[in-house]
Parts: sequence; C-alpha cells; structure tokens
Amino acid sequence: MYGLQAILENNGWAISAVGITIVFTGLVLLSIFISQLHKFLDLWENKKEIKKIFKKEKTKSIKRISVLFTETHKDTAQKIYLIVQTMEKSFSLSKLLWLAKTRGLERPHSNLNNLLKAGIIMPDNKGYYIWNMDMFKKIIRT
Amino acid sequence: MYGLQAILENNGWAISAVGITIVFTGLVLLSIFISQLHKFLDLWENKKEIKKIFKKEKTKSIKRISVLFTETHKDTAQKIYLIVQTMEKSFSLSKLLWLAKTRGLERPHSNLNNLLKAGIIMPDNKGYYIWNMDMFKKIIRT
Amino acid sequence: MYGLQAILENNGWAISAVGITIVFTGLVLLSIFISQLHKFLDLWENKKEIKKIFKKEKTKSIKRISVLFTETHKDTAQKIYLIVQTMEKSFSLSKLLWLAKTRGLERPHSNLNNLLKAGIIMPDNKGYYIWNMDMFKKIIRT
Amino acid sequence: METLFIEFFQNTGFALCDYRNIIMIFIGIIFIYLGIAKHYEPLLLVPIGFGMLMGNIPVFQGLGLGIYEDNSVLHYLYFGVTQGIYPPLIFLGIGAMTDFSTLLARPVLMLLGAAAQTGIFITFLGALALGFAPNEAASIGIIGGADGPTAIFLTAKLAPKLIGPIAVAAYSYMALVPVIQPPIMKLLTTRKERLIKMEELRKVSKKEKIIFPIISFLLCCFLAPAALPLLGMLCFGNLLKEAVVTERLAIAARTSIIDSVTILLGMTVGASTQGNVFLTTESIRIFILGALSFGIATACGLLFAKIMNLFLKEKINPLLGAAGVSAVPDSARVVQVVGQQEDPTNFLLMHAMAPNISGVIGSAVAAGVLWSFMS
Amino acid sequence: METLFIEFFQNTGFALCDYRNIIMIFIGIIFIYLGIAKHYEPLLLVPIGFGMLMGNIPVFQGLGLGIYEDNSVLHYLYFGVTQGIYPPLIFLGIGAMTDFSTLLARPVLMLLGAAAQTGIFITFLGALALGFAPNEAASIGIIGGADGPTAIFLTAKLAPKLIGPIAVAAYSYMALVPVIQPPIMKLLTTRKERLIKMEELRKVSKKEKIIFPIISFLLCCFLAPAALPLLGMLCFGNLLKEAVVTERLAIAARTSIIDSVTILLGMTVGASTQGNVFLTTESIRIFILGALSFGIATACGLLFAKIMNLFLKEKINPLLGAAGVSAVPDSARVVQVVGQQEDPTNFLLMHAMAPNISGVIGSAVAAGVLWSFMS
Amino acid sequence: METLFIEFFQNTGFALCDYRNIIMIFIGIIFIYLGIAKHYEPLLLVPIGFGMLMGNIPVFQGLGLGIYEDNSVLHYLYFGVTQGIYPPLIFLGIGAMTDFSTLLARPVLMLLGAAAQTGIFITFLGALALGFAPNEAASIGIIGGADGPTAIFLTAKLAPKLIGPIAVAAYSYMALVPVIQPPIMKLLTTRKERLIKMEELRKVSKKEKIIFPIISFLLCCFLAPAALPLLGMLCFGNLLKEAVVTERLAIAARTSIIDSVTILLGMTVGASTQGNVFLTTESIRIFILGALSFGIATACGLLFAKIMNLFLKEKINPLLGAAGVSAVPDSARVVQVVGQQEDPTNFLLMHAMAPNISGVIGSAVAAGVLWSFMS
Ligand code: NA
Ligand code: NA
Ligand code: NA
Repeated sequence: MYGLQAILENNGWAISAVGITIVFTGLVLLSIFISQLHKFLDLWENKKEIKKIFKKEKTKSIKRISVLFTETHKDTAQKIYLIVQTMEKSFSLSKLLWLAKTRGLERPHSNLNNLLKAGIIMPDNKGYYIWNMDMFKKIIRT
Repeated sequence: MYGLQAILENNGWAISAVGITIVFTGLVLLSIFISQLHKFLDLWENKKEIKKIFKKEKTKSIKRISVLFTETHKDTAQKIYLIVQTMEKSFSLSKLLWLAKTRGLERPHSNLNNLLKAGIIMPDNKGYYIWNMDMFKKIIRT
Repeated sequence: MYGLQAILENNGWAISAVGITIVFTGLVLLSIFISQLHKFLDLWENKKEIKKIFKKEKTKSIKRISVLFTETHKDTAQKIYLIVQTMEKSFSLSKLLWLAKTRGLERPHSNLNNLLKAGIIMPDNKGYYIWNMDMFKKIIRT
Repeated sequence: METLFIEFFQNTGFALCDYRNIIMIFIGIIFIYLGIAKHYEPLLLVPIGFGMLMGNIPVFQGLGLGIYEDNSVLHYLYFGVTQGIYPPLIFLGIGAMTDFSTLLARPVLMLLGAAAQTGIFITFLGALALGFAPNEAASIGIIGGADGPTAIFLTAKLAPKLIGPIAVAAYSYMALVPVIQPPIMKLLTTRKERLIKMEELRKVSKKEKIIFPIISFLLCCFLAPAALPLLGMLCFGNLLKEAVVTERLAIAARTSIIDSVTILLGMTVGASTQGNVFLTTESIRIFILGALSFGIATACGLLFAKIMNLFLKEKINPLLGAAGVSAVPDSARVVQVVGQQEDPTNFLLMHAMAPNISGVIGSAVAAGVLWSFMS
Repeated sequence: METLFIEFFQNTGFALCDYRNIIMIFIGIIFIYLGIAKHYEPLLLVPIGFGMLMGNIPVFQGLGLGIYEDNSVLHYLYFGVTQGIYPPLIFLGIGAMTDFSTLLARPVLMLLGAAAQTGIFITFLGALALGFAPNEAASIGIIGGADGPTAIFLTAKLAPKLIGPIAVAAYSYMALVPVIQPPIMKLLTTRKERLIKMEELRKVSKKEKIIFPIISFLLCCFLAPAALPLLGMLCFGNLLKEAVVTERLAIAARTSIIDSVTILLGMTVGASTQGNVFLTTESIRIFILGALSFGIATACGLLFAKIMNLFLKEKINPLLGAAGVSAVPDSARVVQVVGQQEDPTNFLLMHAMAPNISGVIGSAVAAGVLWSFMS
Repeated sequence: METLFIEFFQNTGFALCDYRNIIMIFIGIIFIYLGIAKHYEPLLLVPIGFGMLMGNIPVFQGLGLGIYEDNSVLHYLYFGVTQGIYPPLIFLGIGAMTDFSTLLARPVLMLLGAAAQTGIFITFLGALALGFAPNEAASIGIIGGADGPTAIFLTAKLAPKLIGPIAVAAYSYMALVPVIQPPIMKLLTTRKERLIKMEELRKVSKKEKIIFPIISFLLCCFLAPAALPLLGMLCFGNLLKEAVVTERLAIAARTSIIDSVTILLGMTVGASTQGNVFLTTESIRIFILGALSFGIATACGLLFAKIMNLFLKEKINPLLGAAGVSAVPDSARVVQVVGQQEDPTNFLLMHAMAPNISGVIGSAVAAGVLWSFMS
C-alpha cells in the first residue's frame, strides 16, 4: 500500500495531528510555568528576607558580641593565627590544640573555645575546621 | 594419546606451521606497509604545500591587509585589548561588546568588526572568541 | 501468628543469641589481633633493621665510594647538571647523552656512566632517570 | 598441510569478502575522516566509523564473531542498543552537562523547539506514503528529531531491524548540520530578519535551575508517559548537576558514564551496518527520507519563528528557529555563523541554545507519543 | 482523530493517576528537598527522591516503562539491586575511600561497633512478634544496621518484595541520624560522662594498614562466610587503597565505580516505590520498626560503652557508642557535635570513626549470619 | 540454641575448610605480597591475589556465594570473563594508552614480535604430546604469548574450564619476566651482541599515527578474522587516542573503563581458583608448560634477531628479540636493564617497545588463528 491510502489506512493524519499537538502542549505549558517561576520565587525569597532582617540578624550579632576579648585574649588569638597559618586550610582542632600546648600558650582550651564561640574558628561540616579571616579581622585586629 | 602420535592425530604440525606463517605474514605485510607510509604521506603533504604556497598564502595576506587601521582605530583596538585582558581566555563577543559600550568606546560595533576581519579576534570554534596576540602586535602595535 | 509465640515458633531467641554472639566473636577476635599486630611488626622491623646496619650499609657505602671523581669529572658533572635542569624531572638518558654530545662535553658516555655508578643519576624504574640531588651535593659539590 | 592452508585461506577476509563489505569499509573510513579532519561530531563519527570497519570484516559464521551472532562480544555490547539502555544513560550525561539557563531566561523560545518537531510527523506521513509500515515510518520520522539517542531508543523499541540505517542516517545528518541548514535558512529568511538582534538574557537564579528539571520532567511525563526513560534521565542528570551537593554524581554522569556508553553505542551501531544487512534499497529510502525530515524540521522552525513575530512585540530573529531541530550544539552554532555573516556583531549563540535544548525535550516527547501509538 | 485524542488522553499520567502516586511524588520531592537544602545524605536522597518521581509517573502497563515490567530500561538497571550486585560494588568504593587508622590505633573501640548491632537482632524479634515472616523480620532488623547497601543486599536475598520500603526506611533514618540520635545520647549519658576526653591516637604504620583488610576479611568470612560479597569487596577496596601501587584501581573504585553505581542504585530503589506497591500498612509497620531499630542500636552502643567503662582503666566517652550503628560518617559527626555541646574543646570525631567503621563490618557479619539462617 | 550453634559452626569456614583452600589462600597472599612489596605487576597480582582469598573462603553450597553458583554476585561479575567480554575492553584501554611511534619509526623490529610467537605453537605441540586435547593445548600454548587478556579470551572460547590455571599461569609468568628472561638472554647472546647500539628513531608524524590503527586492524583482521574482538578494540582505542578530537573517549577508555574492568577481571579470575577445582595435576602440567612456553618464546625472539642480523646492514641488538613476547612493558624494561649491565650508556628501552607492542598484535593474531582452527 502506498500514498494517501497508506496514510489513511494507518491513521497517519490523526497520529500526526495528535502528536504535534501534544509536543506543543507540553512545551507551551512548560514555557508558561517557567515564565512565572522566577516571579513566584522572588516573592518567596523576599518574604524570607524580610523575616530575616527582623529576626536572625539580631540574634546573630548578639550571639557573637557575647564573647568578650580582652587584650590578652587578642594577643593569644594572634598567636593561634600564626599556628593556623602553618596548617592546611581545613585543620583538625585537636591538632591545633596540641600545637598550641606545645608552643606554651596559656590556657589553650579556653582560648580556642572563645575563638569557636566568636565564630573565628568555624566547622567546615566535614569534621574539620576553618579560620574565618573576616571575623578575625573584625573582632581581633580592630 | 601421547607423544608424536597425538600431534599427528590432531594435525598439530600443520596447525603450527600455518599458524606461525600467518602471524609472520600479517606482521611482515604491516611492517612493509608502514615503512612506505611516511614516504607516501610526505609526497601528499608536499603536493598540498606547493599548492598552498601559490594559492592560499596570497589570498590570505591580501585578505588581511584589506582592513585598514587608522591611528584612531589602533587606539580603540588598544583600549579593547585592555578590556579583553580582564576577561577569560575564551571570551564572548557579546559580553565584550557590552563592556566596550559601557566604557564609552566610540562605535564599538564597527571597531569589533574590524578586529574580526583582521583576524585579531578569532573564533575558537566553540562559540567563543580568542585574542590573536601575534596578529595584534603585527597590525596594531607597529 | 504474633507475639512471643511467633518468636518461639521461628526460633527467634536462638537466632538472635547466636547472631549477636558471632558478631561479637568476630570483632573481638579482630580487635585482639589488631592490638597485637603492631608489636609483632615492630619486632620484625627491628630484626631487619639490625641486620641492615651490619650488612647492607657497609656494602652500599663501599660501592658508592668506588667511583672516584677527579676535579675534571666534577666539572663535567656540573655541566651535565645544567643540562638536566633544562629537562623534565624524569628524563631519558639517551636524550641527555645526545644533549651532552651536542654541547660538546668531553667523553659524555664515560661521564654519564660515572654518574650512574655513583648513584647521582638513578633509574625511576619506569624506564626514565632522575637526578639524585642529595648524592650530587655529597659527592660533587663538596 | 596444504589443505589446511587452503581451508584457512578460504576463511580469511580476502576470500569471504563481499563487495558490500568493501563499500561499507570505505564509508567507515569516510566517517572517521569527517570526524577527525573536519571535526564533524567526532565523538560520534569516529566510533561509528571504526564500528563500521569492525562490522564489515568478513567473518565466517558460527564462531561467534559477528554482532548478530548470539554469543559474540559485539553482541553482548550491542545489547544496550537493542534494549534501549544506552540512550537514557547518554541523556543522563547530557543532562549533567547542560545548562538550561537561556531556556529559563527566555521560555518563549521553547516554542521553536516544539515547532521543529513537526518535521518528525511530516516525515512519518511521507514514509507511510512510501509504503513503510507504521512502526518503521515512525522510526524514520524521528530522524528529523536530530537527536541520535532518541532515534536509537525509539527504533530499538519499534523497529529493531532498522537501528543500523536509522542511527547512521541520524548521526550523519547531525554531523552535516553545518552543510544542510544554511541554504534553507537563507532561503526562508530575509536579510532584514537575519539582522534582528536579541536583547540580553536575564540572570537565572540557582533555585529556578533546580526546580526546572523536576517540573519539566513531571509535566512532560504526565502528558506523555512514554517519554519517561529519556526525559527522566535527562532531567535527573540535570538535577544532579544543579543541586551542587551531588556534584560528584554529576561528574560521573558527564564523564565516565556518558563517555563509556558513547564508545560502546557508537562502535556497536557502526558494527551493526554489515554490508549485506545495510546496503539495501530500504536504507537508501531511509537516507533520502531522513534528509527530507531534517530539511522540513529546519523549515518548520524557521517559519514558526516568523509566525511568532506576527504576534510578538519584541521580534525574535527567525534564524533561531533552525536551532529547534536539536543536534545540540551544532545547529545553535550554525545559527550564530549564519547570523554573523550578515552582521558580525550579532551574537545569537546563547539565544539559540534555548530552542536547541527544548528541541531535545520536544523530540523525546514526540518519541514517547509515537511509541505509545505504535505498540 | 477525536477517538485518538481521547485514547491518548486516557493514557496520559493525568488520566491514569492514582492518589498514591501523588503522595509518593510528594515524598520524592521532600527527599530531594532534604538532600539539597538540608544536606542530609544528598548523594542518596537526591537519586532516591528523583527515582520516586520516575517510579510514580502513572504509566500504562505493557509498553515496558515501569520498573516491574520485564523489558523496561528501569528493570534492566534494577537488576543490580535485585541480584545484590550494586551493594558489593558500593562497598568496594567505600573500602577504597576509608581510612581504618583510628580503628587500628584503638581496636578496643571496635566492640562498640559490635554492640550496636544488637539493635538488629532485637528488631528482628520485634518484627517476628508483629507477625512478619522470619525472612522479612530479618530484613527489617537489618535497618538497625544503619547501612544502606547491607540492608539492600540482605533484603534482595531474603525478601525481594520489601526492597523498596526497607531501602527507603534505611536511607531515611541514615539521613535523619542528626535528628534521631542526640536525644537518646543525652538521655542515656550523664554530663560527666559526656565530658570524658580521649587520649591522642598513636600513629599507625603502612604495614598495619595493608595487613588489616586481609586479616579482617579472612577472619570474619571464615566465621560468617555469607558476609563474603560485602566484606570481601570492602576489604578488597581498602587493600587497593592502602597498597599504593594499585592506586589507579583504588581511584576507579572510589570515583567512577561507586558514583555510577550510586546513581543507578539510588534511582532504581526510588523507582521501585510505586505507590500501589509501596503505600501499604506493611510499609508503615516497617518504618516504625526501622525507627525503633535505629533507636535501640544507638542505645545498645551507648550502654555497652558504659559497661566497658566498668572494666577499663582508661575510661572511654560513652557517646562513642552511638557511632557504632554505622551510618558512616554521619553518626560519628553527631558524636562530635554532642560532645562539643558540653565542651567545645573535646574532639571525638576521629575516635568515633573507629566504632563507626567497625559498625559497618559488624552489620555485614550480622547480615551474613541472618542470610545463612534464613535460607 | 545449642543445635543452632552447632549447625552454625558446621557452616563456618573453620568447619568447611579444605587443605586446598588453605594452600590457595597462602598462594593468594604470596601474589599480594609480590605485587605490593616487589612491584611485580601490582595492578594484576593484587586483584588476582585477593580474588584467590575470596574464592577460597570455604562456603556452603546453595546459598549463592561461590563463583560457580548461578546466582552469586561473583558469578555475575565472572560473566565478563567466561564470555570473553573483559579482555577486549582491556585492549580498548591499552590501545588508548599505547604510543605506537617506535614501531612506526622502525617497522622492521615488528618481525621480532612475530618471531616470539613461535613459542605459542611449539608449546601447543608440546601440550598435544603430553596428551592434552587440541583446544586445551591451544589455550596452554597461548600462555607463551605473554599477554593476559589474550590468554583469557582464547581460553574462554576454547577451554573455559581452564580459565583459572591458564590466567594465573599467564599473569604469574608476566610478573616474573624480570626473573625468567635475563638468564635466557645472556645465554643466547654474546657480550659483543649485547653491546650493539641502536640508531636514534625518526620522528613520526600525527597522520602516520592515525592511519596505523586503521590499517593494521584491516590488514590483520582480513588475514585472521578471529582476531577481530581483541585487535579491533586495541586499534579502536588507539585511534581514539591519536585522533585527539576524541580525547575524552580515549580518557574514559584508559581510565574508568580499563581500571574498572581490571578490578573485576583480576578479582574474578582469582576467585575462580577454588582449591578443589584448581589444585590438580593438570594445573601443575599447565604451569610447567607455561614456563617452557615463556622461555621458548624469549629464545625464539632472540634467535630470530640474530638471524636478521645476518641479512641486515645495520645490525640490531639481539636483546630486543626478548621483548617480542609482549608482557608490555616489563619485557622491554628487562631488555633495557640487561643491555645496561654491559654498557650503562646503551638505551634500548624505546627500541624494545616496538617488538614489545608488535608482540601484542602477534599474539592476538595467533589467538585468532588457533580459535578458528579449534572450533
Ligand atoms: Na529534536
Ligand atoms: Na552497622
Ligand atoms: Na605476545
């Protein structure tokens, strides 16, 4: 069978019409959805942002200022920074503690603790810790 | 069955003789072919080379010189080069154009166009462009 | 079937008891073995070490001193070192030899040979050679 | 020993050789040449070309050497083609390497990717008219989808016997996009149209990129469930990429997985073109229809862009329509090149990626629809 | 044409959809969300979550789309799950990326990894009491092993029908370790205990590291031969890593092999949770028992550590016991976090790795024992 | 509970253990030791050695643990060995990492690679004389080819029962090349011959390198079609490498593909050496014949080089003949070492690569010939 007859017999016109319609339906729906998506996300983001400004920022700043650094503390912090510079970017706290002890720093436990609380030493969520330079500059090197 | 009888019975001599002959035939043929290959390729290359010298070189050089750079053009080209240096090795022409506009270059379209024609900016065949330093030095920095 | 009856019927208590016993047996045995392992290895190592001190060290030092470097030799060695610096970390001896010839060094074969015997040029076991800087300093740059 | 020699010689390729093997070996070498020297889709043409050599070494039957023999190594590796396993794995990798940003920034350009698929259905009708059975006609039509894995997948499901010619046709034309498309593009657009510039694309946020593969998968597969294996893997791969936390899986998908599968798929598809099976009048008709399909798809994309311009305030460059056929990313590059022939400062590449990628989604949906109708 | 449209519509996901598919799609999206936004085991939750979407697209039967249909692509990829092939390959990769140093330095901590496995057997009893058949009860108990591949492997061998719910339960709870474990840890330990510091670990020699996988493999598998596929591959991978000369094989094991298999395993396990198969009261009971199993395992580890302290001269921090459940390395991190809540200068992570890894060995042995008893 | 304990104990490896398992475990540990401590082919000896441990854990039948049980994980992974799928994939990777330059620069050295294959056929005759069936004799002879994948491939096709001993013999002797070859080399060459220096090799062009794999594949496979799977993949891999545009496929072939397959092949070949199957007088005879085969191959290479020197104007160093056995690249290194023992400034390594690589081609052709004669 050939020609138009073959097309008719095999329901060709219908299949093609339905087929291309579905392809278009799919992509049109998707394109409409996408075009609205970022507007929707913006709204959502802003909602969060607004909340954040009022809530979290405050608690955060309070939390951090709660650690007071005397000049002695700052001095020790500088020394610890020197040690950290000899270590890898992600370092082990226990190793740092040991190094601090070895070099005769005073009360290394309590000092490390302060740095942790102040967010100068931060967990990298892989079990190691990193040195937060920004926070260090803000709090210690002022 | 053991010994020579087993070899004979299983057609061992013949198989071995034919086998080793084929291995040798294959590698001998291959080694002959290879030993001739580079001579043949040299000939082929030279044919092309000779043609090139007479044809393409000419058209190429003509084509390139066809873009004339006034001092103003050269000056702008220098400025564009400064912009390019801030971008990645393979850069997007549209981004370059936009940056050129932003920095207030005069007629950026036409200038970029000239650089393209002169082969100073060249497509990297991946949809991006690269800066042809040699050409730049030859044409602009003379 | 539910409850204790189901457990009994299916031999639950026994399976659990045997099961947890085996898990413990496995890990206890393993932990005992491990805890003894390094002691055993230390003994083994020391045995070897002691032997080494008495035997190999001697032969090694003798072997190396057996190559005598005159001042001329040392001078050539210095020149060869300059060539080596232009090559990759793992270099081909034949290339080095060729470079040495090209630059007009005297008796390159014999000189390279001396460096090989002295352990200044050492095989990297991948078919290439590396420059043993320590040995070079010890023997030549004294 | 003489008899053994003669027997052996009768089993060498020299004795068993058929002129069709020689033709196919010659074609295989051309494929390799085009891939290496002309840089036409080398990742596909080189494996297919070498596969053609492997499939056309004349071998004695029964030893388990030929790809159509049950226990041959080639047959085992070909299993991933005949069962449609390789194409979804390739789509996983493509998803993990594709950036859908442009499509998210200008979703209206997706319609061009839909329009170009009209070529599939027109060719389907043409193949029916030429006397092909519906399942074969559908497999031939999908060549116009300009998407190798999709074509192989659908053919494996509908008309496994045609995998060889259809795959070779699909990849040949995809490689020849820079040759086939430009004349059609110039014929159907005016110079003024080709000069239209597109506005800068907006920046797309990470969240949009993460949500996109999930939504487009759900939407398209609810509509055409048979697109599941292809679209599912495409979107899954893309999610792995955009999620960032799953980066190592995305890397595996877009390196070891896609590359290994590309090697095996290309080689076995090439090897499936044994001269006596491949060189038939049917194959020739498939090649002609395939070329038509490609041309029609290109034309449909271009014309639909012109129609859209009747309604859009901000006109789009109709050349972008040609990128709707897929053949990622070659047809997008062709758009760039043709556009720059008129105005070297017109940069259409990024915009052309949108119809280009939506053309992939479109042909996967079309393949799903055809599959579900034919079986 | 109308009839065709209607027929087509009747085969779309919209028409075929079951409320259970919608629920599962919703759960799948939650999995993806937890993986991406909360970083809970993203390498597992994202593939499983997307697999749930793929498995719950409502499809017509017979075309070969669903994972339970013989000739579908998903079915072929699922083969590695049902035959228990993927889990050993994942263990090969885990072996090639794990450093057993801490365990070698403090072998006594291995006992905690044994103790936590008690949870497996207690849950097994509980499941029996709730009326599950022994093979099912064993598969449910293994959830407490907190080791996804082990759970999938044992279930594939004992109760293939439960692979979906058990795998999802196991991975869910592994992802929720940071939520589930801390309250139990605080409940069962005193502040004084949580403050205990561990002494520095000794340095372990290369030779010890090379001998360890060989010995632990031989010892455990002579004891429980059915642990062969899992433990064998774990130790083989580790040997490849520690041998150094086989580094390139170790790299393959811990990159392309494990990542490819993780993609396929996660996706197909997710896809096996078709609503009508998955959403049963049985699944709910499995989830409840699984949570219990996890809790009991944690408690057993903690309590055993306290018992050990009665005999040990140098006390160990009982929090380490919680790491014995496996869930590498999440539960070790939880130990670190909980420990530092009391004393930020207490570093338990490295010490917690020892029970953590021995927990993996322990559950593989337990799985072997259960397998050999049940069949 | 007592009965359960007893029953369990009766199923442990301690109870089931056979003295042959212990012997094999001991051999396995030696393999691992040679690989790690002596650096003898560690990429092969370590996986095979650990596989020996895995295959010789005494297991109860019926659970699906042993490699010869239908539904075991090891059995599935072993499938690639028994069907001859792994060896061609390894050849793909070898092709993608081998530089054929030296061979192209001095094609006459290829003859040495042909000469060394004589060892295969002489051993074949010897094995026949010792009463082995022809298919077995052929598989034993191929050990002299000094090419693991080729030996495994041919044995899988001709005498699958012998895969274990033949593979182990082949890899053992390949690892022992630095021990086996030097005495033979010194015996059969004079000091004067060993001092011969080879002239510098000419630089080979890119085009030659691209054309070589195509031509050598076509030529050798027309001659011996049964070499198709091995030679095809070797040349395909090499083409992917030399084509440059297909670099990412070549990378996949020479990293993830070859490494993954090496792990699986090594491990399963090792595991196939279960004591009761492996420790037979047949295996011992295979080992003896294998050693002979190796020695004869080396001798044939050396002697043929000396014969060539009768005709060549520019003499070649006959030591190069020893590299013709393959065992890439170990035997080439042995040539270098032995050469330098006489004259430390004589650099034979690069020249030795030519017979070394052509030895690979030669044994693949020989395997093809034997396969076609035996079936
Ligand atoms: Na398309
Ligand atoms: Na566990
Ligand atoms: Na060989």
